[in-house]
Amino acid sequence: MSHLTDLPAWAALAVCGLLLLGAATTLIGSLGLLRLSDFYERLHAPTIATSGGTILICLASMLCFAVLQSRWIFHEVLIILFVTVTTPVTLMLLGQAALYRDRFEERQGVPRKPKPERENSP
Amino acid sequence: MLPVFILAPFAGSLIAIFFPSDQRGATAWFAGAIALVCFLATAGLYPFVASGGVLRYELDWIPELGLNFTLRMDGFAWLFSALITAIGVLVVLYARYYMAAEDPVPRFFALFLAFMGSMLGIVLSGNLILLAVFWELTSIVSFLLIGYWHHNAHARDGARIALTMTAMGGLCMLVGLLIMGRIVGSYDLDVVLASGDAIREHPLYLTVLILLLLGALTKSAQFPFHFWLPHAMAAPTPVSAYLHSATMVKAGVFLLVRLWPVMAGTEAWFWIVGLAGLTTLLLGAYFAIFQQDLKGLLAYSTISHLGLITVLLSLGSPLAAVAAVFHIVNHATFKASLFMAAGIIDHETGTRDMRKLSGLFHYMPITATLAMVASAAMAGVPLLNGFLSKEMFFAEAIETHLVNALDTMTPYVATIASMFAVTYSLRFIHGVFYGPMPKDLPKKPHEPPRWMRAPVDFLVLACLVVGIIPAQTIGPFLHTAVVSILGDRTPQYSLAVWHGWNIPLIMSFVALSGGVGLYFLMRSYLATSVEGPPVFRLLQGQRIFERVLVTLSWKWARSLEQSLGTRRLQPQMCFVVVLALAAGAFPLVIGGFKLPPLLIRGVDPAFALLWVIGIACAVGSAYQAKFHRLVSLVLLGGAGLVTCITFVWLSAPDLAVTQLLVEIVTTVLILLGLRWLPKRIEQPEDTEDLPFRIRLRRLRDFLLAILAGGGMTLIAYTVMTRPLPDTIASYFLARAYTEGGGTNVVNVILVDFRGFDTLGEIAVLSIVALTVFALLLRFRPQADSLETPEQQRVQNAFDDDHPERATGDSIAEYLFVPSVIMRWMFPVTGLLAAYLFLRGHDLPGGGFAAGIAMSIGFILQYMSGGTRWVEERLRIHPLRWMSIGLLVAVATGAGSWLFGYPFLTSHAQYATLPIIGKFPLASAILFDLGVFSLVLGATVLILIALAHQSVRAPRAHTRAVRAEKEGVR
Amino acid sequence: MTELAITWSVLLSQIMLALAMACALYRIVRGPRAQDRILALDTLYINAMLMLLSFGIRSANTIYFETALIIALIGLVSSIAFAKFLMRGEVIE
Amino acid sequence: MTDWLQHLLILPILLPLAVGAALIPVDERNRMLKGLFGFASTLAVFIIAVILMRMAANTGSLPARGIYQLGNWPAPFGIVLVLDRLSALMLCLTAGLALAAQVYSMARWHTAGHHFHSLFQLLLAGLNGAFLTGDLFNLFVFFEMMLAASYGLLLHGSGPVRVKAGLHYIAINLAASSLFLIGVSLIYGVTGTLNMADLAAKLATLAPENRQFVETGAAILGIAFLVKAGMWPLSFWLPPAYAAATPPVAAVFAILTKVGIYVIIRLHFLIFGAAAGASAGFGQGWLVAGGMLTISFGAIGVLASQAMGRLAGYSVLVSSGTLLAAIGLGHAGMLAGALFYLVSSTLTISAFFLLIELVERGRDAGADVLAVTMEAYGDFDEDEEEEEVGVAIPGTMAVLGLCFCLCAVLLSGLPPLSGFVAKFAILRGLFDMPGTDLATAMSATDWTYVVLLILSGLAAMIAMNRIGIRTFWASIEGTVPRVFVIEITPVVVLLAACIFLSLQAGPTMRYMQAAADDLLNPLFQSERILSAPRAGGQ
Amino acid sequence: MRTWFPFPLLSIALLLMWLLLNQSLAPGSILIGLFLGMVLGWVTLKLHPARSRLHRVSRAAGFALQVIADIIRSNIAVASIILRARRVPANAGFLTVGLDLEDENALALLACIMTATPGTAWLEYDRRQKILLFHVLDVQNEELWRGTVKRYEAALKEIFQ
Amino acid sequence: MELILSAGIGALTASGVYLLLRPRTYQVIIGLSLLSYAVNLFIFGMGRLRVNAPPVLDPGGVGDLARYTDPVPQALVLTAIVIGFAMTALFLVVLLASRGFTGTDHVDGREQRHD
Repeated sequence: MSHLTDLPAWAALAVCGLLLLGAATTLIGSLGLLRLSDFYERLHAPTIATSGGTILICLASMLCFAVLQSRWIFHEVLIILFVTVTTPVTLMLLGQAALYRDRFEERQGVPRKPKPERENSP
Repeated sequence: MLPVFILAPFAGSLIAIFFPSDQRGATAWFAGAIALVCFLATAGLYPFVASGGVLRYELDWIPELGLNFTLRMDGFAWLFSALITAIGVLVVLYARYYMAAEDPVPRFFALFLAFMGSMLGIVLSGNLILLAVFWELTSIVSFLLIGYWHHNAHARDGARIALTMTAMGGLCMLVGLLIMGRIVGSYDLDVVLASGDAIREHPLYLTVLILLLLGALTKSAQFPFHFWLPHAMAAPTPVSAYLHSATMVKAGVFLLVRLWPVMAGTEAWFWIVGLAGLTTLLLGAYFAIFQQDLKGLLAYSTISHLGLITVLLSLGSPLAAVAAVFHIVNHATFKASLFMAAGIIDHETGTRDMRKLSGLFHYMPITATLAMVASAAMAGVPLLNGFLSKEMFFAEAIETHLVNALDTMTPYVATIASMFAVTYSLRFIHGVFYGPMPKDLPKKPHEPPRWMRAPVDFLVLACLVVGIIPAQTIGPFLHTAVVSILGDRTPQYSLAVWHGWNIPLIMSFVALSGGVGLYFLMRSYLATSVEGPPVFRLLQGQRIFERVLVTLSWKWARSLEQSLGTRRLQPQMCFVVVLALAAGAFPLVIGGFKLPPLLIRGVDPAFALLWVIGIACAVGSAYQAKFHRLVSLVLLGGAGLVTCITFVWLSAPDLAVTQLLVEIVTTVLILLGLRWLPKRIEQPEDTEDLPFRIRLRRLRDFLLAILAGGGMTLIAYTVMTRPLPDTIASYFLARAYTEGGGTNVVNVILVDFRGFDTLGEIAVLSIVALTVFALLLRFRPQADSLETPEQQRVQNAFDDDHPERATGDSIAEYLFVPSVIMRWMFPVTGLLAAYLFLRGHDLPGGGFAAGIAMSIGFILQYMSGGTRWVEERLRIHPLRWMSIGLLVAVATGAGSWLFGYPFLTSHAQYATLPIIGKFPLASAILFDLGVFSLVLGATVLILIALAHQSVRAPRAHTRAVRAEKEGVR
Repeated sequence: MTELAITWSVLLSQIMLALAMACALYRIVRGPRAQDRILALDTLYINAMLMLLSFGIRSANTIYFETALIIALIGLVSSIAFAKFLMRGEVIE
Repeated sequence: MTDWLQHLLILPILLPLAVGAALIPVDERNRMLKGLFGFASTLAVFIIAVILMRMAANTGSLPARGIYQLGNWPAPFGIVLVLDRLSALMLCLTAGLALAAQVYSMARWHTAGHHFHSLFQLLLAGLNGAFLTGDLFNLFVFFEMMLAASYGLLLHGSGPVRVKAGLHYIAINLAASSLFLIGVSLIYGVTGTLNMADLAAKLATLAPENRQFVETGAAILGIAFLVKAGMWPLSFWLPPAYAAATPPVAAVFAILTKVGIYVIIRLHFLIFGAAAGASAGFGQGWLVAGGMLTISFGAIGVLASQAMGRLAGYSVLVSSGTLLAAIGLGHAGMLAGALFYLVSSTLTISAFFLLIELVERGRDAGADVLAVTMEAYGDFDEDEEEEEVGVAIPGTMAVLGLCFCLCAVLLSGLPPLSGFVAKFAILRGLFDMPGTDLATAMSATDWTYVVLLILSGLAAMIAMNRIGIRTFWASIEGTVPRVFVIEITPVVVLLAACIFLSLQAGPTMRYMQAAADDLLNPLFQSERILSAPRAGGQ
Repeated sequence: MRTWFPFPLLSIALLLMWLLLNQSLAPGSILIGLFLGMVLGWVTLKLHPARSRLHRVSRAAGFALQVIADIIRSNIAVASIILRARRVPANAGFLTVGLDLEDENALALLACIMTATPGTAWLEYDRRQKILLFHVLDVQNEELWRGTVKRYEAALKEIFQ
Repeated sequence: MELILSAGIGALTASGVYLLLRPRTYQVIIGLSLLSYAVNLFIFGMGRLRVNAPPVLDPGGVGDLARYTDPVPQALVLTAIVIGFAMTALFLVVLLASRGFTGTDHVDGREQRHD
């Protein structure tokens, strides 16, 4: 079984960099959940994690294993792909749910349903 | 020869059941024939017995436990069986006419024969336990006989009390006999009779004595257990004549006589038996005077006579024993005839109330005469058999056996009692047969049919003959019986009518004259008085007994059951937890458990942080579970996630995968269910207004929870910090690849080493799926959760009030993009499932994970498109998948039989195909395929069955409403 | 030298990820809207996946990869179900 | 070439499993067909069980084919099935009950819900597995299988009463199952083995600080089993659940509690037998106390219950208590009697459960019909028109009455039937203790046990008497219950079995004695298990 | 060919995925991949999702790069916003933009891209009026955002129709 | 490691047990799930904790406990997880049915005065 310390220095540094960067991005993204004030704003926060964080860490892992096993490792790509494809589903549904709620409760600052003007409270 | 006595009656009773109920005569003849056969057989055995021989018959039943079917007939047993069979014949003849046409006669005779059989069993059994067996049999059968007219409430009560008393006594007696058998070392009667000293010296003698007496005294209605007998008089008269005069009540004294040689003669015996006997003698006679019911009078007189016998036995002198046996016979004869006479009177006049009856001599002179003779015998008038045994009794009473108060009291009590006896006998005769003509009798009385009276004739004749020439008639039989009991202790005695002027004779005269006087004093009072003696009327044994019984067995039992038991879940759970804690702590506490050192080494901050989160999730979801169900579910997911990461961290990828998948499915499942739970107003309660009780209970639960958690922590930590013992795992690790043909040891264990577990596990899954399915077919949601959720209503309403929108547009829009993506996720999920499945044997994954993943793919489609949408396109047969999966798994396992290996023996090798190259070919993979198919089927079935409710419930609701409407109409 | 760097950076990044999870947890607990909680759950899953990846790097072992993959592909199903529940009042109609 | 008989041992598990699986997709409309298949398989299992029992009875304490190494892995590592007299006996008993219940159910009860026969077969498989397995964790799996099936069958027919009772039943048993897991894993954690025989062998040579954890694990396991066995105060769920279940199901449930008892007997004498060194006879006191409390509570309940169903449920408790205490007292002589009692009481109670519904049908006809054809709606639901409830055979009442009397006599342990023989055997075993002087040989506990035994019998008698009079005598001659022949036959057969037991008490007791002896020196058997050769000679 | 592979694109994608998962180009895995692609294709056919054909696949690569660049940029932007969210409250807002993209899959892809790029969140799309409502984290000038969306849409149109 | 994990197990158990003792069916089911997590971890822990020693052999390899963690508890946990899942599903449906029949989500099918 191979070990991390078998990595050559450059690779090691690169991996560490990517990893740290990715983790930091993710952390920031999750911080967004804390710091942003409104749900619609928070809706953006996780996307950082899903895009930036995921990509960076996957890169790190790819690089790491590629060097370790001295062959091209791609399957982290799948993770990136899946995450990018699946996250929107949840976010969209949540956004729409929130939107529906707000319209139902007629909160301010929420756009009415487009077009049919006369109704505004579903 | 002997088994005939038992077999014939029982076989007879079995046959008798099947007689058509209108065949009164035939049944009677049949029963009579059986009884007669038995009697003749008994008679035939006399010569042998008379010559001092003891007949034995032994058949193995449970030789290991020393319980054999041993029959044994000596003189005493012979005497008794003669009595039983002879009177049996007479009673059958009598009953033939007594029973009404509409009574279900076959049942009567069947029970009658059965009783005769068990009674014979008692007297013949040569094994203590066998005796107990037949003893209880008589109780049971007599219960059925007494309750023969069960539409009558008195019969029911009488039967119940009789059974309860006698059976209770019987059980006690059983224990007594067991101990006795242990003392002696055998249950065989001969052995027991041989070792009297051992028993009398034994420290447990008193226990045995009391237990046995409980049996005997209850059976033969001795004070204070006497009261069941009068109530048993609700039985048909033949039954009374047989059971309550001649046989069953005699069983008790029979036992006393049987064990007399080994038990009698001690201080305790004298006191207990004597006291009971004397009280019974006196009270029985006294009560008898005040009865208004003919049979009641007879019943009490029976009680008092049995008391007399008991007293005789208590004295412990051989001569007394002789008297006892003699009186047993005499009493049987005259009392049976009296019962029959009473029955005749009842039968012909329609009443048994002595206040109504009078002057019957005019109508039925013969019967009257017979009754008079019999009751004279009962009263102990000279030249009748009753007189002889009573003389012997008096003679024994004045003897001093032990110097104490009781012994000195005996003669006086005896005299008074027999004075009472004279009184009630006189009353029986005078009150019923003489005096003014009876008025308002239910029937016009007249002589009974010829053959109905015949038994009475016979018995009364017997009384006379025995009374006049005892030595020539009863003498020899009595002698054989006495010898068989007393052996060489047999005393000299003479059965003569005239012993010259002696104290007993004087006592008799006193008793006679006193009795007559007493009767004429009380006559006017008795003619009108109510049932029962003046003072004691108030305290009636049966009432007290009933009340006690009801209190004990009903009131207290119910309240106890309420207090000791509970029907609520929480206390039960509480008990489980508490007991588990106790059980877990107990060995550690007594074993002196010492805490292992806390070692912080190798604590990974990230891991620690992870578990901080995990713990927060767990506690949070516990805290929120009541009012924020959704949140608690989310937090549960969080906890599961942390668990999953932990598995990965501690090198269990398989577990992580499975845990994750299962958790996802569980979440979806609970969400599906959440829709059917009642809406809970989300208000975190303030703890001020809670009653103290509730707060206390919560505190208790909280403490319990803390204890449980702490205990788990302690045990887990201690064990985990100890070195791993040499486990079976090393074997698996060594052979997983070489023999199991897979590198993923966990999976090899699952499908090969311990494949049987997996088989059972998937069976469980399928069972649960079936249950869920079957239960949901009957699912009836509450009205409040029936209508569609308000989101949908609002959204659909929105569609409806917009002309340009069709219903369901909103949802279509909402789900437009997501459903596209979800649809594309389906094949990908399938691919993932295939991937997990194929690599399972070598790398984390396997059939189970694959199955769940695939089912998630299906569920995704359901979520995106809705039930109808999916099922228009895909026909899913989860039931088939399950069935096939299970069958495949079993078949794979059974395949190894062909090669002569046990079930589930796997075969693994790497086959090589031209293009594809090397790939694993283990039979375990086939097994895994079965797992896959089953898991897929089961999971999909469960989820879909639940999802279908949303479609079905409203429809069902409307249907139900319609049905109700029609019901109203 | 590199070894030290690696160990520490991996550890650091894992701690950061754990903190990220903590943030998500906070949001789950605090709400205020149900949507917030679900969103946070989603984030929690993503963070967990990244945590697994980082762990894979740390232990230089590709065997943990599938777990991450599964989270990436169908870990979100539960949050989808939640979202659907919030929006339509039931998961499957 | 291959000795097919060697696979006989596993058939009692596999056959019902396969049949149950095969029956799943069959449409509910042809239930009768399903029923027939189920009946066939049950019958086959019964025959096999009888053969196995003869094998066990004839050949030594452990018959030649009595060990089955699944997957051909040797004993401590793989899972083994072990056949000895006791397990063979339990197999026979189970199959017998199942046969009766199956026939009974085919009259009408299997129409009350879906997949009755599949669940029934799977329950059978689970039971047999639990009886046969020699592996601790495998035991758990089969326990769960059995329990899951029992949940399904208890809820069969649905309806508020059953569901409410089922909720409690399931909740309690789920908690118990997690206890089971904790116990097993703890034992594994310190001994490193799951095989019972191996465990027994290892325990003797275990360091004390580890042994106390084995004991902890065993104790926790014990609680799990005692919940199943229905020891007070873990037994409150039992009477309602059993009373609520449909008659055939309840009849089979009579054996479920006995499974708990069986396992306790097994483990108690195997692990904490005489050879267990310091921890020999661990937990006996608890068993005795619990058992006696259970007897008392059961007897009280028997007295206090108006409905026959509850009465039967409580008498289940009484029998459990009697057995538990008998095990706990642990006199060698009593064990055989206890086993006899186990068989007899199980047969009786299940017969009684079957009888109850027939009897009560006469009193309130229609109530049960309602229970059967609880109006059910659903996509997959076919029309269930409610059929004639049996036919009024002349003398039905008489037959029912006779059966009831027999049940009463058996339950209250009155002579001459097997109930009495069993109690007599137990008492005799108790009294025949070594020690010349009985007075000193028997402790106060023993005497208490005797008293309780007698009193419980008395309570049963009084209660049965009361209810019987109310049902058969006091009731106005109303509608004679309409009963199918195939409904009354099982009852009669079961009771006949009891009578047979009483008549053949001698040979039976011999068998029980032998079984008890097996239990009392288990290590011999353990060696046989651990040293059994693999098939194919490798 | 159609009968065997109702969705060639899908099947190819699945094959690629399979190879990626197994990290091998061994003929065995290729065969299995093809087989799986075929079978899953059939099953998916039963759900009959909307098909769509690709023209000008060449443009895809460029588009992808462009998207990635945007993603990185917006990542940084949003990160900075979050970090100074305390001091400068983000001025978020809803925007609407008309789309005339027909193809469902293309729309789905667009949605994915927009959601994947932090700062923009696809909210709802009214199919009748073809109006997309989306939310952005900071609206310094709305037109820029609309422009971006339009740009994506154009590219997708080119690829899909 | 051991310390943290056992603490976690304890916490899970405590919350689970507390919920088991609550009157609402939903609480009970959540409690059962939590408890099953705890139990699974406990079983798993009985095989002792090893970081990065998954029981996956190198092809052709013959493993030993020195290099690989104990696989048996993992197998047991897998079985336990499956059964736990099944039971959760069953219990869920039963509680739904009970709620449907009795109208309340109280475990006893009827509201106590104050719980």
